[in-house]
Amino acid sequence: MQSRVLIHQADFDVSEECRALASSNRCGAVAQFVGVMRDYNEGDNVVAMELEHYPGMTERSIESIIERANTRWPLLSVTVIHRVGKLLPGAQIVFVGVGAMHRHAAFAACEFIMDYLKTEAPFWKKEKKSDGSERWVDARVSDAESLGRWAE
Amino acid sequence: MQSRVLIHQADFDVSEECRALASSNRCGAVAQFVGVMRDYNEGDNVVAMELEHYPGMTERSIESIIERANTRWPLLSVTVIHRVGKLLPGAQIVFVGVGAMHRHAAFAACEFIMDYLKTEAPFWKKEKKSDGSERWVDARVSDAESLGRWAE
Amino acid sequence: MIKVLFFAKYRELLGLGQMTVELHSTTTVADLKNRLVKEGGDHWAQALLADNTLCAVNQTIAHDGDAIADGDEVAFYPPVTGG
Amino acid sequence: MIKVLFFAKYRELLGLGQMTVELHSTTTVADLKNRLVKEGGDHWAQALLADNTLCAVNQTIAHDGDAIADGDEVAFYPPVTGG
Repeated sequence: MQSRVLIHQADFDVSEECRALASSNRCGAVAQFVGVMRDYNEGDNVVAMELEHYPGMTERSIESIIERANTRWPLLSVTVIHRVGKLLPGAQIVFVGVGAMHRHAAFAACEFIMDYLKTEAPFWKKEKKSDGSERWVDARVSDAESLGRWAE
Repeated sequence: MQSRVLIHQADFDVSEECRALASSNRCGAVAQFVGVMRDYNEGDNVVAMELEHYPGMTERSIESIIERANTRWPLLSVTVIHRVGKLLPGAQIVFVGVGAMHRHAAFAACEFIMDYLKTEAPFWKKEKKSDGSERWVDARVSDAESLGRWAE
Repeated sequence: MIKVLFFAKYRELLGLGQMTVELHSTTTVADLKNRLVKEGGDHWAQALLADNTLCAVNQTIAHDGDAIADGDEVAFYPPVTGG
Repeated sequence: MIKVLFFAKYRELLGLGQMTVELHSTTTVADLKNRLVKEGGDHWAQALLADNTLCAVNQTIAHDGDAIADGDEVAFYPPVTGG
Protein backbone atom coordinates (compact mmCIF):
# COMPACT_ATOMS: atom_id res chain seq x y z
CA MET A 1 0.00 0.00 0.00
CA GLN A 2 1.28 3.43 -0.98
CA SER A 3 0.30 6.25 1.34
CA ARG A 4 0.78 9.98 1.30
CA VAL A 5 -0.12 12.51 4.00
CA LEU A 6 0.13 16.21 3.26
CA ILE A 7 -0.65 19.10 5.59
CA HIS A 8 -0.33 22.51 3.97
CA GLN A 9 -2.12 25.73 3.17
CA ALA A 10 -2.19 25.32 -0.62
CA ASP A 11 -5.23 23.97 -2.41
CA PHE A 12 -5.21 20.51 -4.01
CA ASP A 13 -6.28 19.18 -7.40
CA VAL A 14 -8.71 16.29 -7.14
CA SER A 15 -8.02 15.03 -10.68
CA GLU A 16 -4.30 14.77 -10.04
CA GLU A 17 -4.88 12.97 -6.76
CA CYS A 18 -7.33 10.57 -8.39
CA ARG A 19 -4.87 9.76 -11.16
CA ALA A 20 -2.10 9.06 -8.66
CA LEU A 21 -4.38 6.86 -6.54
CA ALA A 22 -5.33 4.81 -9.62
CA SER A 23 -1.79 4.42 -10.91
CA SER A 24 -1.39 0.78 -9.85
CA ASN A 25 -2.50 -1.50 -12.69
CA ARG A 26 -4.42 -3.56 -10.13
CA CYS A 27 -6.53 -0.54 -9.10
CA GLY A 28 -10.17 -0.81 -10.16
CA ALA A 29 -11.81 1.54 -7.67
CA VAL A 30 -11.04 4.96 -6.23
CA ALA A 31 -13.24 6.40 -3.47
CA GLN A 32 -12.68 10.01 -2.57
CA PHE A 33 -14.00 12.49 -0.06
CA VAL A 34 -13.65 16.26 -0.21
CA GLY A 35 -14.68 18.43 2.73
CA VAL A 36 -15.76 21.92 1.73
CA MET A 37 -16.04 25.09 3.83
CA ARG A 38 -19.61 26.29 4.19
CA ASP A 39 -20.51 29.95 4.66
CA TYR A 40 -22.52 29.44 7.82
CA ASN A 41 -22.44 27.29 10.92
CA GLU A 42 -24.68 27.01 13.97
CA GLY A 43 -26.98 29.72 12.62
CA ASP A 44 -24.32 32.33 11.83
CA ASN A 45 -22.75 33.51 8.60
CA VAL A 46 -19.09 32.65 8.49
CA VAL A 47 -16.77 34.78 6.38
CA ALA A 48 -13.43 33.07 7.02
CA MET A 49 -11.84 30.24 8.94
CA GLU A 50 -8.43 29.72 10.49
CA LEU A 51 -7.24 26.12 10.78
CA GLU A 52 -4.63 25.38 13.45
CA HIS A 53 -2.89 22.02 13.86
CA TYR A 54 -0.20 20.25 15.87
CA PRO A 55 2.69 19.78 13.42
CA GLY A 56 4.21 16.34 13.62
CA MET A 57 1.44 14.76 15.64
CA THR A 58 -1.05 15.53 12.86
CA GLU A 59 0.91 13.46 10.36
CA ARG A 60 1.54 10.68 12.89
CA SER A 61 -2.10 10.38 13.85
CA ILE A 62 -3.26 10.29 10.22
CA GLU A 63 -0.61 7.70 9.34
CA SER A 64 -1.81 5.57 12.25
CA ILE A 65 -5.41 5.83 11.01
CA ILE A 66 -4.33 4.80 7.49
CA GLU A 67 -2.47 1.79 8.89
CA ARG A 68 -5.51 0.67 10.83
CA ALA A 69 -7.63 0.98 7.68
CA ASN A 70 -5.08 -1.06 5.76
CA THR A 71 -5.29 -3.94 8.23
CA ARG A 72 -9.08 -4.06 7.81
CA TRP A 73 -9.35 -3.78 4.02
CA PRO A 74 -6.98 -4.65 1.16
CA LEU A 75 -5.87 -1.20 -0.05
CA LEU A 76 -3.52 -0.17 -2.85
CA SER A 77 -3.16 3.57 -2.20
CA VAL A 78 -4.27 6.20 0.29
CA THR A 79 -3.85 9.97 0.11
CA VAL A 80 -4.88 12.38 2.85
CA ILE A 81 -4.47 16.13 2.35
CA HIS A 82 -5.58 18.61 4.97
CA ARG A 83 -5.29 22.35 4.49
CA VAL A 84 -4.33 24.66 7.36
CA GLY A 85 -4.19 28.43 7.80
CA LYS A 86 -6.80 30.88 6.55
CA LEU A 87 -9.58 29.53 4.33
CA LEU A 88 -12.61 31.21 2.76
CA PRO A 89 -16.13 29.81 2.18
CA GLY A 90 -16.29 27.34 -0.71
CA ALA A 91 -12.67 26.30 -0.17
CA GLN A 92 -11.71 22.63 -0.23
CA ILE A 93 -10.51 21.75 3.31
CA VAL A 94 -9.70 18.05 3.31
CA PHE A 95 -9.14 15.28 0.76
CA VAL A 96 -9.24 11.57 1.57
CA GLY A 97 -8.75 9.22 -1.37
CA VAL A 98 -8.42 5.44 -1.37
CA GLY A 99 -7.54 3.13 -4.27
CA ALA A 100 -8.33 -0.60 -4.12
CA MET A 101 -9.04 -3.51 -6.42
CA HIS A 102 -12.74 -3.45 -5.57
CA ARG A 103 -15.12 -0.73 -4.54
CA HIS A 104 -16.32 -1.91 -1.14
CA ALA A 105 -12.83 -1.77 0.35
CA ALA A 106 -12.26 1.68 -1.16
CA PHE A 107 -15.56 3.09 0.13
CA ALA A 108 -15.27 1.59 3.60
CA ALA A 109 -11.66 2.65 4.12
CA CYS A 110 -12.36 6.19 2.86
CA GLU A 111 -15.21 6.66 5.30
CA PHE A 112 -13.28 4.98 8.14
CA ILE A 113 -10.33 7.34 7.63
CA MET A 114 -12.61 10.41 7.57
CA ASP A 115 -14.44 9.29 10.72
CA TYR A 116 -11.19 8.82 12.66
CA LEU A 117 -9.57 11.94 11.21
CA LYS A 118 -12.53 13.92 12.56
CA THR A 119 -12.05 12.63 16.10
CA GLU A 120 -8.30 11.96 16.43
CA ALA A 121 -6.26 14.22 14.16
CA PRO A 122 -5.22 17.41 16.01
CA PHE A 123 -6.81 20.18 13.92
CA TRP A 124 -8.88 23.04 15.27
CA LYS A 125 -11.13 25.43 13.39
CA LYS A 126 -11.68 29.04 14.35
CA GLU A 127 -14.48 30.82 12.55
CA LYS A 128 -14.76 34.50 11.78
CA LYS A 129 -18.35 35.71 11.67
CA SER A 130 -19.70 38.51 9.50
CA ASP A 131 -19.72 40.91 12.49
CA GLY A 132 -15.95 40.43 12.81
CA SER A 133 -16.10 38.29 15.97
CA GLU A 134 -14.30 34.96 16.15
CA ARG A 135 -15.08 31.65 17.84
CA TRP A 136 -13.52 28.23 18.12
CA VAL A 137 -15.71 25.54 16.61
CA ASP A 138 -17.03 23.01 19.13
CA ALA A 139 -16.50 19.30 18.52
CA ARG A 140 -19.66 17.44 17.50
CA VAL A 141 -20.98 14.58 19.60
CA SER A 142 -22.14 12.93 16.34
CA ASP A 143 -18.53 12.62 15.19
CA ALA A 144 -17.57 10.63 18.27
CA GLU A 145 -20.72 8.53 17.95
CA SER A 146 -20.06 7.64 14.32
CA LEU A 147 -16.99 5.65 15.38
CA GLY A 148 -19.33 3.10 16.97
CA ARG A 149 -20.00 1.31 13.73
CA TRP A 150 -16.31 0.53 13.22
CA ALA A 151 -16.18 -1.47 16.45
CA GLU A 152 -15.02 -4.97 15.69
CA MET B 1 -31.24 18.39 -5.49
CA GLN B 2 -29.42 19.01 -8.76
CA SER B 3 -28.65 15.92 -10.77
CA ARG B 4 -26.76 15.26 -13.96
CA VAL B 5 -26.41 11.99 -15.88
CA LEU B 6 -24.00 11.75 -18.79
CA ILE B 7 -23.31 8.74 -21.01
CA HIS B 8 -20.56 9.32 -23.53
CA GLN B 9 -17.25 8.07 -24.82
CA ALA B 10 -15.17 11.09 -23.76
CA ASP B 11 -13.17 11.08 -20.55
CA PHE B 12 -14.20 13.23 -17.58
CA ASP B 13 -12.34 15.60 -15.28
CA VAL B 14 -12.79 14.74 -11.60
CA SER B 15 -11.75 18.22 -10.39
CA GLU B 16 -14.37 19.92 -12.53
CA GLU B 17 -17.04 17.50 -11.39
CA CYS B 18 -16.07 17.98 -7.76
CA ARG B 19 -16.24 21.76 -8.09
CA ALA B 20 -19.69 21.59 -9.69
CA LEU B 21 -20.95 19.21 -6.98
CA ALA B 22 -19.75 21.57 -4.25
CA SER B 23 -21.17 24.71 -5.83
CA SER B 24 -24.11 25.04 -3.44
CA ASN B 25 -23.11 27.21 -0.48
CA ARG B 26 -24.74 24.65 1.80
CA CYS B 27 -22.48 21.86 0.54
CA GLY B 28 -19.96 20.67 3.13
CA ALA B 29 -19.19 17.19 1.82
CA VAL B 30 -18.52 15.63 -1.58
CA ALA B 31 -18.13 11.85 -1.87
CA GLN B 32 -16.90 10.52 -5.19
CA PHE B 33 -16.26 7.18 -6.79
CA VAL B 34 -14.20 6.53 -9.90
CA GLY B 35 -14.15 3.09 -11.52
CA VAL B 36 -10.95 2.35 -13.40
CA MET B 37 -10.27 -0.24 -16.08
CA ARG B 38 -7.79 -2.90 -14.96
CA ASP B 39 -5.47 -4.72 -17.35
CA TYR B 40 -6.53 -8.19 -16.32
CA ASN B 41 -9.69 -10.01 -15.27
CA GLU B 42 -10.43 -13.60 -14.32
CA GLY B 43 -6.82 -14.59 -14.79
CA ASP B 44 -6.30 -13.09 -18.26
CA ASN B 45 -4.56 -9.98 -19.51
CA VAL B 46 -7.03 -7.58 -21.01
CA VAL B 47 -5.83 -5.15 -23.66
CA ALA B 48 -9.06 -3.29 -24.45
CA MET B 49 -12.71 -3.14 -23.56
CA GLU B 50 -15.86 -2.25 -25.50
CA LEU B 51 -18.74 -0.87 -23.46
CA GLU B 52 -22.23 -1.26 -24.94
CA HIS B 53 -25.36 0.29 -23.45
CA TYR B 54 -29.08 0.73 -24.06
CA PRO B 55 -29.49 4.39 -24.99
CA GLY B 56 -32.43 6.01 -23.28
CA MET B 57 -33.00 3.26 -20.75
CA THR B 58 -29.52 3.78 -19.32
CA GLU B 59 -30.28 7.39 -18.45
CA ARG B 60 -33.74 6.50 -17.11
CA SER B 61 -32.46 3.74 -14.88
CA ILE B 62 -29.70 5.92 -13.44
CA GLU B 63 -32.11 8.80 -12.85
CA SER B 64 -34.41 6.40 -11.02
CA ILE B 65 -31.51 5.22 -8.81
CA ILE B 66 -30.60 8.85 -8.01
CA GLU B 67 -34.20 9.61 -7.05
CA ARG B 68 -34.32 6.64 -4.71
CA ALA B 69 -31.05 7.80 -3.10
CA ASN B 70 -32.50 11.28 -2.68
CA THR B 71 -35.51 9.98 -0.78
CA ARG B 72 -33.22 8.15 1.66
CA TRP B 73 -30.64 10.87 2.32
CA PRO B 74 -30.72 14.67 2.10
CA LEU B 75 -28.65 15.38 -1.02
CA LEU B 76 -27.68 18.63 -2.73
CA SER B 77 -26.13 17.37 -5.96
CA VAL B 78 -25.50 14.12 -7.80
CA THR B 79 -23.47 13.53 -10.96
CA VAL B 80 -23.16 10.19 -12.72
CA ILE B 81 -20.94 9.84 -15.79
CA HIS B 82 -20.48 6.52 -17.55
CA ARG B 83 -18.22 6.10 -20.53
CA VAL B 84 -19.14 3.82 -23.44
CA GLY B 85 -17.33 2.59 -26.53
CA LYS B 86 -13.73 1.44 -26.64
CA LEU B 87 -11.61 1.91 -23.51
CA LEU B 88 -8.01 0.97 -22.69
CA PRO B 89 -6.51 -0.26 -19.40
CA GLY B 90 -6.09 2.53 -16.86
CA ALA B 91 -9.04 4.48 -18.30
CA GLN B 92 -11.63 6.00 -16.03
CA ILE B 93 -14.93 4.18 -16.70
CA VAL B 94 -17.50 5.60 -14.31
CA PHE B 95 -17.87 8.61 -12.02
CA VAL B 96 -20.42 8.88 -9.23
CA GLY B 97 -20.29 12.07 -7.15
CA VAL B 98 -22.64 13.24 -4.41
CA GLY B 99 -22.71 16.60 -2.61
CA ALA B 100 -24.49 16.98 0.74
CA MET B 101 -24.38 19.10 3.86
CA HIS B 102 -22.80 16.31 5.87
CA ARG B 103 -20.52 13.45 4.99
CA HIS B 104 -22.57 10.42 6.01
CA ALA B 105 -25.33 11.22 3.51
CA ALA B 106 -22.76 11.83 0.78
CA PHE B 107 -20.89 8.57 1.41
CA ALA B 108 -24.00 6.42 1.77
CA ALA B 109 -25.71 7.81 -1.32
CA CYS B 110 -22.55 7.49 -3.42
CA GLU B 111 -22.17 3.81 -2.52
CA PHE B 112 -25.91 3.15 -2.91
CA ILE B 113 -25.88 4.64 -6.41
CA MET B 114 -22.82 2.58 -7.43
CA ASP B 115 -24.34 -0.63 -6.04
CA TYR B 116 -27.58 -0.15 -7.99
CA LEU B 117 -25.84 1.09 -11.12
CA LYS B 118 -23.86 -2.16 -11.12
CA THR B 119 -27.01 -4.29 -11.07
CA GLU B 120 -29.67 -2.22 -12.87
CA ALA B 121 -28.15 0.12 -15.44
CA PRO B 122 -28.00 -1.53 -18.88
CA PHE B 123 -24.29 -1.55 -19.68
CA TRP B 124 -22.30 -4.53 -20.92
CA LYS B 125 -18.54 -4.97 -21.07
CA LYS B 126 -16.75 -6.97 -23.73
CA GLU B 127 -13.09 -7.64 -23.09
CA LYS B 128 -10.35 -8.13 -25.66
CA LYS B 129 -7.59 -10.43 -24.44
CA SER B 130 -3.94 -10.24 -25.41
CA ASP B 131 -4.35 -13.19 -27.81
CA GLY B 132 -6.93 -11.14 -29.74
CA SER B 133 -9.96 -13.13 -28.59
CA GLU B 134 -12.98 -11.39 -27.12
CA ARG B 135 -15.44 -12.30 -24.37
CA TRP B 136 -18.45 -10.74 -22.70
CA VAL B 137 -17.86 -10.12 -19.00
CA ASP B 138 -20.10 -12.17 -16.72
CA ALA B 139 -22.17 -10.46 -14.06
CA ARG B 140 -20.87 -10.99 -10.51
CA VAL B 141 -23.03 -12.62 -7.89
CA SER B 142 -21.37 -10.36 -5.30
CA ASP B 143 -22.86 -7.30 -7.01
CA ALA B 144 -26.39 -8.62 -6.62
CA GLU B 145 -25.66 -9.64 -3.04
CA SER B 146 -24.34 -6.23 -2.06
CA LEU B 147 -27.82 -4.76 -2.56
CA GLY B 148 -28.96 -6.68 0.52
CA ARG B 149 -27.66 -4.11 2.94
CA TRP B 150 -29.84 -1.37 1.43
CA ALA B 151 -33.01 -3.29 2.29
CA GLU B 152 -35.19 -1.11 4.47
CA MET C 1 -46.31 -3.41 -34.37
CA ILE C 2 -43.75 -3.46 -31.56
CA LYS C 3 -40.03 -2.81 -31.62
CA VAL C 4 -37.86 -5.57 -30.14
CA LEU C 5 -34.24 -4.87 -29.18
CA PHE C 6 -31.38 -7.24 -28.28
CA PHE C 7 -28.17 -6.24 -26.56
CA ALA C 8 -24.64 -7.48 -26.00
CA LYS C 9 -24.22 -11.28 -26.09
CA TYR C 10 -27.78 -11.77 -27.35
CA ARG C 11 -27.38 -9.22 -30.14
CA GLU C 12 -24.33 -11.17 -31.32
CA LEU C 13 -25.94 -14.58 -30.87
CA LEU C 14 -29.01 -13.61 -32.90
CA GLY C 15 -27.05 -11.51 -35.36
CA LEU C 16 -29.41 -8.60 -34.99
CA GLY C 17 -29.98 -5.72 -32.61
CA GLN C 18 -33.46 -4.67 -33.58
CA MET C 19 -36.56 -6.08 -35.26
CA THR C 20 -40.23 -5.25 -35.52
CA VAL C 21 -42.96 -7.71 -34.68
CA GLU C 22 -46.60 -7.50 -35.76
CA LEU C 23 -48.87 -7.74 -32.75
CA HIS C 24 -52.38 -9.10 -33.40
CA SER C 25 -53.59 -8.58 -29.86
CA THR C 26 -52.25 -7.62 -26.46
CA THR C 27 -49.79 -10.27 -25.34
CA THR C 28 -47.39 -10.97 -22.47
CA VAL C 29 -43.61 -11.05 -22.25
CA ALA C 30 -43.72 -14.86 -21.96
CA ASP C 31 -45.95 -15.16 -25.03
CA LEU C 32 -43.61 -12.98 -27.07
CA LYS C 33 -40.59 -15.02 -26.00
CA ASN C 34 -42.31 -18.29 -26.96
CA ARG C 35 -43.42 -16.95 -30.30
CA LEU C 36 -39.91 -15.68 -31.18
CA VAL C 37 -38.29 -18.97 -30.09
CA LYS C 38 -40.83 -20.99 -32.11
CA GLU C 39 -40.13 -18.94 -35.22
CA GLY C 40 -36.37 -18.61 -34.69
CA GLY C 41 -35.06 -21.83 -33.19
CA ASP C 42 -32.14 -22.79 -30.94
CA HIS C 43 -30.26 -19.51 -30.76
CA TRP C 44 -33.42 -17.72 -29.82
CA ALA C 45 -34.12 -20.22 -27.08
CA GLN C 46 -30.59 -19.73 -25.72
CA ALA C 47 -31.05 -15.96 -25.65
CA LEU C 48 -34.65 -15.58 -24.57
CA LEU C 49 -35.25 -18.56 -22.30
CA ALA C 50 -32.09 -18.40 -20.19
CA ASP C 51 -32.82 -18.13 -16.46
CA ASN C 52 -31.11 -14.77 -16.14
CA THR C 53 -32.39 -13.08 -19.31
CA LEU C 54 -33.74 -9.65 -18.52
CA CYS C 55 -36.60 -7.91 -20.28
CA ALA C 56 -37.56 -4.24 -20.38
CA VAL C 57 -40.84 -2.92 -21.75
CA ASN C 58 -40.67 0.75 -22.67
CA GLN C 59 -37.32 0.95 -20.88
CA THR C 60 -38.67 -0.36 -17.58
CA ILE C 61 -37.84 -3.82 -16.21
CA ALA C 62 -40.65 -6.27 -17.01
CA HIS C 63 -41.42 -9.89 -16.11
CA ASP C 64 -42.95 -12.85 -17.90
CA GLY C 65 -46.53 -12.04 -16.93
CA ASP C 66 -46.38 -8.36 -17.89
CA ALA C 67 -48.45 -7.16 -20.82
CA ILE C 68 -47.11 -5.84 -24.11
CA ALA C 69 -49.29 -3.53 -26.21
CA ASP C 70 -49.02 -2.27 -29.75
CA GLY C 71 -46.35 0.45 -30.07
CA ASP C 72 -44.28 -0.80 -27.14
CA GLU C 73 -40.49 -1.06 -27.16
CA VAL C 74 -39.37 -4.42 -25.77
CA ALA C 75 -35.73 -5.26 -25.02
CA PHE C 76 -34.05 -8.55 -24.09
CA TYR C 77 -30.58 -8.56 -22.59
CA PRO C 78 -28.18 -10.51 -20.33
CA PRO C 79 -27.32 -9.41 -16.76
CA VAL C 80 -25.66 -5.99 -16.79
CA THR C 81 -21.92 -5.53 -16.22
CA GLY C 82 -21.31 -1.77 -16.19
CA GLY C 83 -19.71 0.38 -13.53
CA MET D 1 13.18 19.42 31.29
CA ILE D 2 10.05 18.74 29.28
CA LYS D 3 8.38 20.75 26.55
CA VAL D 4 4.70 21.56 27.13
CA LEU D 5 2.51 22.71 24.23
CA PHE D 6 -0.96 24.26 24.19
CA PHE D 7 -3.22 24.50 21.17
CA ALA D 8 -6.23 26.42 19.91
CA LYS D 9 -8.59 27.70 22.62
CA TYR D 10 -6.13 26.77 25.39
CA ARG D 11 -3.23 28.50 23.68
CA GLU D 12 -5.33 31.67 23.58
CA LEU D 13 -6.67 31.27 27.13
CA LEU D 14 -3.18 30.84 28.60
CA GLY D 15 -1.59 33.36 26.26
CA LEU D 16 1.17 30.94 25.32
CA GLY D 17 1.70 28.04 22.97
CA GLN D 18 4.82 26.51 24.44
CA MET D 19 6.76 26.41 27.69
CA THR D 20 9.45 24.28 29.29
CA VAL D 21 9.04 22.70 32.69
CA GLU D 22 11.83 21.41 34.91
CA LEU D 23 11.16 17.83 35.92
CA HIS D 24 12.74 16.66 39.19
CA SER D 25 11.57 13.07 38.85
CA THR D 26 9.33 10.97 36.65
CA THR D 27 5.78 12.16 37.05
CA THR D 28 2.30 11.51 35.61
CA VAL D 29 0.03 13.53 33.36
CA ALA D 30 -2.27 14.22 36.32
CA ASP D 31 0.65 15.39 38.49
CA LEU D 32 1.82 17.76 35.76
CA LYS D 33 -1.68 19.20 35.35
CA ASN D 34 -2.02 19.79 39.08
CA ARG D 35 1.37 21.40 39.33
CA LEU D 36 0.67 23.77 36.42
CA VAL D 37 -2.75 24.70 37.82
CA LYS D 38 -1.32 25.34 41.27
CA GLU D 39 1.34 27.63 39.84
CA GLY D 40 -0.86 29.26 37.21
CA GLY D 41 -4.35 29.70 38.67
CA ASP D 42 -7.86 29.87 37.24
CA HIS D 43 -7.15 29.97 33.52
CA TRP D 44 -4.92 26.98 33.85
CA ALA D 45 -7.60 25.07 35.70
CA GLN D 46 -10.10 25.92 32.95
CA ALA D 47 -7.73 24.63 30.27
CA LEU D 48 -6.17 21.62 31.95
CA LEU D 49 -8.90 20.29 34.21
CA ALA D 50 -11.85 20.43 31.78
CA ASP D 51 -13.52 17.04 31.32
CA ASN D 52 -12.74 16.92 27.63
CA THR D 53 -9.15 18.21 27.68
CA LEU D 54 -6.89 15.93 25.67
CA CYS D 55 -3.26 15.21 26.37
CA ALA D 56 -0.57 13.79 24.12
CA VAL D 57 2.86 12.64 25.32
CA ASN D 58 5.41 12.49 22.52
CA GLN D 59 2.58 12.96 20.01
CA THR D 60 0.59 9.97 21.23
CA ILE D 61 -2.66 10.29 23.18
CA ALA D 62 -2.02 9.91 26.93
CA HIS D 63 -4.21 9.72 30.02
CA ASP D 64 -3.99 10.99 33.60
CA GLY D 65 -2.12 7.97 34.92
CA ASP D 66 0.48 7.86 32.13
CA ALA D 67 4.08 8.64 32.98
CA ILE D 68 6.07 11.63 31.76
CA ALA D 69 9.86 11.42 31.66
CA ASP D 70 12.58 14.00 31.17
CA GLY D 71 12.83 15.07 27.52
CA ASP D 72 9.21 14.32 26.70
CA GLU D 73 6.95 16.57 24.65
CA VAL D 74 3.57 17.00 26.34
CA ALA D 75 0.60 18.72 24.66
CA PHE D 76 -2.76 19.81 26.04
CA TYR D 77 -5.60 20.63 23.69
CA PRO D 78 -9.38 20.74 23.34
CA PRO D 79 -11.38 18.19 21.31
CA VAL D 80 -10.32 18.29 17.68
CA THR D 81 -12.47 19.87 14.96
CA GLY D 82 -10.69 19.24 11.66
CA GLY D 83 -11.96 17.56 8.53
